[in-house]
Amino acid sequence: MDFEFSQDQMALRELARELLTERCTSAHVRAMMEDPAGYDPALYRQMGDMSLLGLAIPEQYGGSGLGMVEQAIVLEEMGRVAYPGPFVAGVVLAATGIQASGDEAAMARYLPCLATGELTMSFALLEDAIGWGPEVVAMRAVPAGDGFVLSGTKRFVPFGATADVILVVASTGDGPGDVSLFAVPRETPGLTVEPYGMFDLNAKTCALHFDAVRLPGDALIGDLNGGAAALDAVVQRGAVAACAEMLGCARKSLEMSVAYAKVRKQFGQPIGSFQAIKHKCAEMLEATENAHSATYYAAWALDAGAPDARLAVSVAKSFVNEAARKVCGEAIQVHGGIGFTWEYDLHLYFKRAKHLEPLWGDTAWHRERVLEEVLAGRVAGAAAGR
Amino acid sequence: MDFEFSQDQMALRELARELLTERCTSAHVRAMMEDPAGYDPALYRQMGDMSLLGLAIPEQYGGSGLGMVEQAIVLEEMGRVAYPGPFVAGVVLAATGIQASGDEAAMARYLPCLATGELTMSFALLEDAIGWGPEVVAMRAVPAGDGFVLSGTKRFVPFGATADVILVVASTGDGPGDVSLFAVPRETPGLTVEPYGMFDLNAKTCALHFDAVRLPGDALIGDLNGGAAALDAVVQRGAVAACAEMLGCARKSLEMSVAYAKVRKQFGQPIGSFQAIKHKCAEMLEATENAHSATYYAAWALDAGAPDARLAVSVAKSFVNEAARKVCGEAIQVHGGIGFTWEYDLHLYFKRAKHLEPLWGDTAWHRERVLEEVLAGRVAGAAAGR
Amino acid sequence: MDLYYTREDEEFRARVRAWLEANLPREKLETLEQQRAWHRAVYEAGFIGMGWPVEYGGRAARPMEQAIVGEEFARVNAPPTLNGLGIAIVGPTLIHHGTEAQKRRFLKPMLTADEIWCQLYSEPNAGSDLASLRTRAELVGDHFVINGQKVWTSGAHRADWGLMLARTDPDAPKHLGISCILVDMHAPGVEVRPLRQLSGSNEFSEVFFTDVRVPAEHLVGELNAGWQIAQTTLSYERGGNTLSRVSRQLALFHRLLQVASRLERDGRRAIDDPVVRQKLGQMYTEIEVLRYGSLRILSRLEKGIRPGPESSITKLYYSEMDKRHQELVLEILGPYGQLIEGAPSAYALQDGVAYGEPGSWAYGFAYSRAGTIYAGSSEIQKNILGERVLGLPKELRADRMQAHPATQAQAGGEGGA
Amino acid sequence: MDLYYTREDEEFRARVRAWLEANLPREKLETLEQQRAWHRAVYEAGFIGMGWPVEYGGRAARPMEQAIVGEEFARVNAPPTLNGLGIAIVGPTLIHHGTEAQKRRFLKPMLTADEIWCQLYSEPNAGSDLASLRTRAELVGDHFVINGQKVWTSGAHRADWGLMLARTDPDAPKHLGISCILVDMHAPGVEVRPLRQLSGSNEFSEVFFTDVRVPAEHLVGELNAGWQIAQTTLSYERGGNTLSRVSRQLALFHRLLQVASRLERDGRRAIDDPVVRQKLGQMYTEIEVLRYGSLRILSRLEKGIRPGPESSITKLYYSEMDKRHQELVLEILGPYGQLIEGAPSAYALQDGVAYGEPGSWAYGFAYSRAGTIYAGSSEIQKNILGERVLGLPKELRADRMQAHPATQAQAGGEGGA
Repeated sequence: MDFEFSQDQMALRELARELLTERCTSAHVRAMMEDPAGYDPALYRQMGDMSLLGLAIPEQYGGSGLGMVEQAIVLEEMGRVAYPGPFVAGVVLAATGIQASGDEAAMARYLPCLATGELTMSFALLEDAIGWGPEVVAMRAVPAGDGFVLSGTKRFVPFGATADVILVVASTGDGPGDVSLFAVPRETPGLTVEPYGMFDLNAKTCALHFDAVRLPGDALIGDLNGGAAALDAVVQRGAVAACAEMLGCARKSLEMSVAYAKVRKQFGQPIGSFQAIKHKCAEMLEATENAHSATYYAAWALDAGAPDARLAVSVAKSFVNEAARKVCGEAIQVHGGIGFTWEYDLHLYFKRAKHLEPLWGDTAWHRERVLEEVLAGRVAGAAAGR
Repeated sequence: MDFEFSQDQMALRELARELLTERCTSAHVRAMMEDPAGYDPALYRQMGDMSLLGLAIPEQYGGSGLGMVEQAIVLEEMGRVAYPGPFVAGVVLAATGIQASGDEAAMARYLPCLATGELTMSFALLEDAIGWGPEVVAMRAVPAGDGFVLSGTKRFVPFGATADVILVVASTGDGPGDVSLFAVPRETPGLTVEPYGMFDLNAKTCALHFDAVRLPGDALIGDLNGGAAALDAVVQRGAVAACAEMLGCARKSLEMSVAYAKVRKQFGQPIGSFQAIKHKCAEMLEATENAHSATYYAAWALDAGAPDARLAVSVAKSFVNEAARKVCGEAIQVHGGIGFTWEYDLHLYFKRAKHLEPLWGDTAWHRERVLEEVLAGRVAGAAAGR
Repeated sequence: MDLYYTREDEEFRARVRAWLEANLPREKLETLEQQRAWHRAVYEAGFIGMGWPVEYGGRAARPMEQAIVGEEFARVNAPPTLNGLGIAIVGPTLIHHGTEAQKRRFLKPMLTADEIWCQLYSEPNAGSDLASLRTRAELVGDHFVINGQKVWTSGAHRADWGLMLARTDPDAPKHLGISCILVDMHAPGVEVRPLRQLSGSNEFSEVFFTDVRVPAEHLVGELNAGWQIAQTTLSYERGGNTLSRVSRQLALFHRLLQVASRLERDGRRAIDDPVVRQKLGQMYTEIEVLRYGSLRILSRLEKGIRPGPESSITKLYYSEMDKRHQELVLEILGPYGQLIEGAPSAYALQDGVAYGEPGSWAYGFAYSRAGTIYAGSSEIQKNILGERVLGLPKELRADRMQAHPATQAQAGGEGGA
Repeated sequence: MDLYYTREDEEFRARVRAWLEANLPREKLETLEQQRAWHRAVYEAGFIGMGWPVEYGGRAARPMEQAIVGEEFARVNAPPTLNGLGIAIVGPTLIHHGTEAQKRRFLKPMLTADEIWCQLYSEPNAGSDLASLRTRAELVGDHFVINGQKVWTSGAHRADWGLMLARTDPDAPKHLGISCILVDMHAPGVEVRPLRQLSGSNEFSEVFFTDVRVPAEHLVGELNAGWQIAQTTLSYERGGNTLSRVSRQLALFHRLLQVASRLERDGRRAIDDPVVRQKLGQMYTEIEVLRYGSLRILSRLEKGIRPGPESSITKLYYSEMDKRHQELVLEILGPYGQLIEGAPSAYALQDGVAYGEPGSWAYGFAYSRAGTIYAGSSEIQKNILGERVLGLPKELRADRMQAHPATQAQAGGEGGA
């Protein structure tokens, strides 16, 4: 039993923190809000050079063969600076989809370039309806010749306007779970991008309109009608990635609040000496530390294939959603007026955490799943063995 | 528009407070915990003599012809002292059932003695299932000769062990709403009482076991299969009565907390000077005042037959449930250890409020009804006229 | 108790509705001139400064009439009129504390919005602790010379005049030595810099004063007696008209209902999801309780009972409720609630009328975060309730220990962080 | 990171389970003699005082082994052993601060529960502010003479000995002048009066001391140095074994699931109601987070890192969670959750094993209200976290201002209300 990071993991955290502190300053983040692409490709490639992109990609495909814990460590650092970029879209969502599809040709084709950063990818699931299973997929991939034709609209595609290739979930059968994955180059004729403006201006998403988009046969990733399991894997890892980023947002917000409460004076004394502020900060600390435990337990459980991995993911997402909301929100309250200004960085973390809250399952969705896992007996071994 | 009590209403409050302060002391309340009947019949009769029992009973049946507002005023005072007795069971629940049944013979027979206090009554709805509509009624009243035969068990009958007559809801038809009311003297053969011990030891309830209990034809109150509307009226008034009593519990708990926080010293100063305590008390005040507005608006709306009366009742019950829980619970926290002792009176109010929380609709039940009323457009006239 | 509106009230409401139907602009008011025209029309209909005495251009209207106007204007999402702060706060301050000359000079153009006002109170180091403000106003001959900085000034960029609190005796203890002064925002040395909020918009400004000269007759009340005046104006700010808030929350709620009836979540319409229904039921419940509480305050106002510090309950409840509700909105709408550009119209916040400022769900969400901070943070409101309403002892505070004993009582509820 | 139990841990767990299967009493332990027999069996199996050094009768067991024992005993709702406070708190205190003679005299019978201990700390006017205690211990010749009153003493009615904090120098500032003394509870002048709680039961007592004579050699540590010792023992109390709490909460939760599968509400089984399911999902989530946090603490303990003030997070989280969960239990069970007599067995709290203390849902509910008060209230825990972990400045406090400067640092996190 060891809940602490290993030496390697701590070195990884240090590496990520140094890079992001230097390259992903508040000024950079703010500049990227206005940037249509929304991220710095050079920085992204540098992450590839530093092996940050390929952490969870198997060694035979050019990655480090590590896992979700390592990705979470880097993502927590990204949350701390509200990093804008297609990291999650590519090396968490798309890479997981490809790996989980079991399609070795696709792995060989996409994973190595994802690991270097030469290739950016995204993942397109949502349409009109909100949900995280195949039941939300209305878009049909109609067989046509050797290939398929896709029509319809995908929404909230992360960094979809710049991704080289988008992994699209489309319906290919009659059952509600009969979905398949397709790798669609963004430049494919018939595919148009409608950029969205999100509350978190650094969270670039878009709608992708498919107007009878023709795909070759090898666009299919994995088996026909076999996409549901891959989608499920994407949701699990997407949720934990969101937890890690929200955790970073929370930790940074807590640190800024404590620092401010020590120096800001009202009524002749530091505001941190008032119980109203002190106790708020204590609750923020409690929430943040518990969010840490939940996030890394879930990340470890996924990596270890633990029997309670799904449970742990739903525990983490529903818990961290609320913890990060509380911490990032209360940070504004602790700061008062200045916390509400554009110039101050707090809102970057507040908005990022809020952006991630509904994604890959909101609190209610995951609470329901927690209960389902418990009723199915898929819980941790020892403690609940009755 | 006048949200203040009238002179008469204030006099009524004064009257009730004086009586209860004198006769319903903490010692009395504690003595009644051990008492199998659980209340003082002499005090109850005195309420009859002072016209407190007949407040909402029409004048032609010996009452004052006032309404829910006046009953709420008295019940708030009862909540302040955790009054133990069959007031709600008789003059709110049973009396409402009889009046709402439209059965004039029954009114003439029961209401005058309810008003004087000569007669005590109760109301029996719940069986195994929890709920507040006719769908929870499994007990069938089987026609037999001129009368009926009842079998089964009613649960949580308030002061059912001592009530002279119990108004019982039983199924008499095939539809789920086909229920009827029956007036059953407690001494009827085949009816046995199993007393319950409740968390609030002053809230005497029991199970009533009906073993082929034979009732004469005139035990039927109102029309055959016409009981659903009367039941609904009982739930509405029962809910507001509970609000008023919970409000009294909250107000008393708040007052005791503020008084204690002014004198109790820790670290050389009154604990009320610490923000942790001061802000808690402020939130308790906020909750209590809002609970007051919600309770009396609902009481008025019922009396006035306002279009939003049902909405107002559900608003009040769901809101006051939470407000009273918060205030009575935080009062213990403000007091610390002493608030947790048996000798101190706080737990009387805490337990009474908790007892009332699930009755006549818990928070979730009434929130659902709030939405149903809104979707049906049964809202207050002016403000929502779009 | 009688919670029906009187017949008189109902007739008045009908008149307001009829007027709105006839006069509500059908287009968005883009320019200041259009806004002034709308303001003047509302004023001439008798719906602005209604509570002011007749001799100063008001209508001496009953509180209930004022509330009905607020409620009805919010109900149809009418464009805001101008000079809200001036008319709600500065005007009453002048009426109570101003000289006859000041009243004659300033009140009428304030009401007609020919002159627009702002309030120059907060400073970077004087937020909740307003009494620690540092902006100096030095009496030199027959002029004050003002130097300093104000912040969180609402509408400063278009204001003609400002009501300022400034330190006129730097040697007096903190709450003494402050005066209340009327400042020409066009005077040399006044510089307004817009302040951008986390929402991305800039409703507030910073204002810098460098050797700004203000004639001595623009002092309101006695020299160094500004703190008491400020307490009065703060209580105007905290009283106010809550029925219009109820209308605004209801408008948001009804739009949310519409969207929830269309939006599919987890295989069914959001409105059919019992968990979503609980949230909607809770929201409506809490809005109704705000409405009941507002009616209770109004009914006291109608009897001539002015709300005291207990009006902090309304501010505290409303602002915390709004924060909670905006969170619930975003929970129900998922990512659609966070779209500020590109939202499909079926799911966007639109108020059903073409002429308001539609904004986005996210904008309302962002703004709810300010509600528990400005005009006395929730912490300050709780101090007021704890100390002034419940009579709990004041906390030990550094500034109280060094201050002159006489100031202790005045520091009152402004405690806290 | 590696969150699997080691093979050694799993083997140890299997041994504990096997032992429990063979030895768990099948009947309720009614008498003290039966309880002593159970205690002795557990002790002899090596499951009591496991963390104590071997030379004092302990097993020098790893923290993980202790945690596993706690987890497994709670999992089967095993009857409590005796002398919990003595073994968890008094023993370690003596091991750290006691004389060799004290250790030889007291530790062994403590472990075997031949002598039962209580903790005499709180007083009517010294709860959160423990340092303001007034019980006097006056050194007269070779004896202390003790006068005063203690309160909230757990298990005092059956205790043979008590670990007391008493004032030995009334002239010293509040945190100084306190000593730690071992008191014979059978000595003349000791009177124990049971204190009834709002739950109706009486786990606690008041204890009165009138001219009680205690030999001077029963002083622990230096004279007037009791406060530091108390700080150590408080931190034993706050650290502690959270895995057994997890097991207890899980047992409650699983019984709730059973009842919710039978209980009908609003026309369906409670477990099929999406709103109830949300509550159940939330509860399990929060218990799991407690488990994760406990594993995190344990994994640090295994590395020899003793938890510092951050262990207040666990106390705060657990006690507030329990309060929340007990409310949720009562929400789900409606009136059935409030039955203390007459509950139909389908809906009652029964732990599925015959030998524990089943209690009622309502009893658990009542007790959850004490959890945020005793052993350092939630407010105190937040002060500790704010000041000692986050380093926020201390608040101004009356006792700090009058106190000797040297005591300031020691007052530490005990601030708050």
